[in-house]
Amino acid sequence: MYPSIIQVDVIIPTQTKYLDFIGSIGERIAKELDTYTGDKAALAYQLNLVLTEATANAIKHANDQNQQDIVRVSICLNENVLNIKVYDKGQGFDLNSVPEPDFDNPKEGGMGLFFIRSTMDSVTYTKSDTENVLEIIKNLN
Amino acid sequence: MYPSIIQVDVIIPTQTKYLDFIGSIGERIAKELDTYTGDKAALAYQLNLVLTEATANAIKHANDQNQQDIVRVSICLNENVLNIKVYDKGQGFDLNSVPEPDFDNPKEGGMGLFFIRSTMDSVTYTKSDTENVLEIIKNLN
Amino acid sequence: MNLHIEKINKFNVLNIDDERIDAHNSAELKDYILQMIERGEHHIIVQLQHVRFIDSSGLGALLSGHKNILAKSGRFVLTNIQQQVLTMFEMTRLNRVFEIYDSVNEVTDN
Amino acid sequence: MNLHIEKINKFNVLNIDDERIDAHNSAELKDYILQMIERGEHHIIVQLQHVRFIDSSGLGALLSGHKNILAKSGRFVLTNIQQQVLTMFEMTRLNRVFEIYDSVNEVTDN
Ligand SMILES: Nc1ncnc2c1ncn2[C@@H]1O[C@H](COP(=O)(O)OP(=O)(O)O)[C@@H](O)[C@H]1O
Ligand SMILES: Nc1ncnc2c1ncn2[C@@H]1O[C@H](COP(=O)(O)OP(=O)(O)O)[C@@H](O)[C@H]1O
Repeated sequence: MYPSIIQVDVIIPTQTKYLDFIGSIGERIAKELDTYTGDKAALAYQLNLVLTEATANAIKHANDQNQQDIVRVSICLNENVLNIKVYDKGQGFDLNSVPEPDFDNPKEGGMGLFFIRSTMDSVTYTKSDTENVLEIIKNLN
Repeated sequence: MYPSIIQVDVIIPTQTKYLDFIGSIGERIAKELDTYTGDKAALAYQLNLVLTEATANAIKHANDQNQQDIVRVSICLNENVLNIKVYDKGQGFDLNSVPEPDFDNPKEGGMGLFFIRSTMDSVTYTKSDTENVLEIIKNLN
Repeated sequence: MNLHIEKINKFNVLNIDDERIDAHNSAELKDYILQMIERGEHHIIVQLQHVRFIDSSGLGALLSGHKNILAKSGRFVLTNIQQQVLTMFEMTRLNRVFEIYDSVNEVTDN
Repeated sequence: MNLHIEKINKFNVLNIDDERIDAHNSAELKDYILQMIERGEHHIIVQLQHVRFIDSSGLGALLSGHKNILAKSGRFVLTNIQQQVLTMFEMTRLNRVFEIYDSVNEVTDN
């Protein structure tokens, strides 16, 4: 019996030049979803986007003074569910208090979490003493 | 201070259809080596090849009866050294007793480890009760 | 960031040669556009044919250019947007904010 | 595996349409070639233009075809090999074993 699972854990330095690398892994995973019936090119873009946005936030807002400056990302594909976790060791924030962008009065920032929320099925942020984690879930059927 | 390190750990089912995925991650990592002065396209191919060959062997020779049928691969890029580990839970084998291919009398099999050895700088295989590991090192300068 | 400029009639066409605009190069793009505007170039076309991917910071860089040129009563136009990239504008309704055309000719010929 | 056959003069040209030949599809390629030979097709050109990547099992599949056709006194020719793929033949010295040409025409025109 073959478990239908791919797990990819990535650690990169907190440098924006690695966003392309992280995003491209998401894009590549979309190719493995032979049973996905939706628009695969759109899904590939979304996974690239979500990993890019979440990792960029971890790099920007969560520089850790005491530890190594790294970002850890974990991607787990289970038959029908894709689970993405992006860890940071920063101050953390309250996800629920981040507002939607004001579409009538567009601003240059504040669109990242909006894209994550609108393309994925569930987004949570959990703070802890050691590490915070943004967890993103996409259902694939 | 930024540590120059990328770490990628991948778990896939023991199915050859995932060889492309594993190989493509190796190929993608080659793109991140901005300081590599050698032939980058050749290196990208070699990393794809080495991951493909080693993972194919883990799939072919190392089906584990008791555990989940998965292959674990770990890729670590440090400033000048690329370290690849491919784990299996099979019977294991003696790497040193695997002969070079007979070039005057070519055979259909037995070329995989030859490619790994001739494109990389160091190859070792370590057996243990719990897990065997093929460790491959490539120096990047 | 890889880009090159062409001058067509009164327009300065900024061709983006990178496939990707993200938090790594969007600040540079934003600054580049602001410098064009400061030089007095108030009719800018950003040609996005090669751009396969844009993130929120890339949209932000373009929005910055748009706002600054509007303040000078100029024109800031986007052309040749790939389908997946266009979706990014649609989700944020920025497709209603920007002037968007299929090709550079459509803008410069009129 | 994605492939298609053309008949040019006495040659059966096997065009590989996949970019990759590895342990996932090499057994299928090997069987396909053996079936051609069993059908009496003893002049085979394998056109590798689209193949970006081949592993040891892919070389093995081609070697199997080569050996089986030699036994029938036919010809087994490889064409349009990309540079990185050719390196694989060179490392194993299989470039001396196979008949290799730049293009299909070079074989069929003679
Ligand atoms: N990992 C994080 N750590 C701390 N704060 C964060 C993190 N991710 C997001 N935020 C907060 O949420 C806000 C909205 O994020 P986002 O929608 O990505 O837009 P932007 O990053 O452009 O401000 C940020 O401005 C920041 O205050
Ligand atoms: N992970 C492994 N577990 C057990 N045996 C292995 C493993 N990898 C390689 N071998 C042994 O080494 C031999 C040579 O491997 P290789 O050079 O890759 O060629 P091939 O797989 O075509 O035989 C194999 O035939 C097998 O006996």
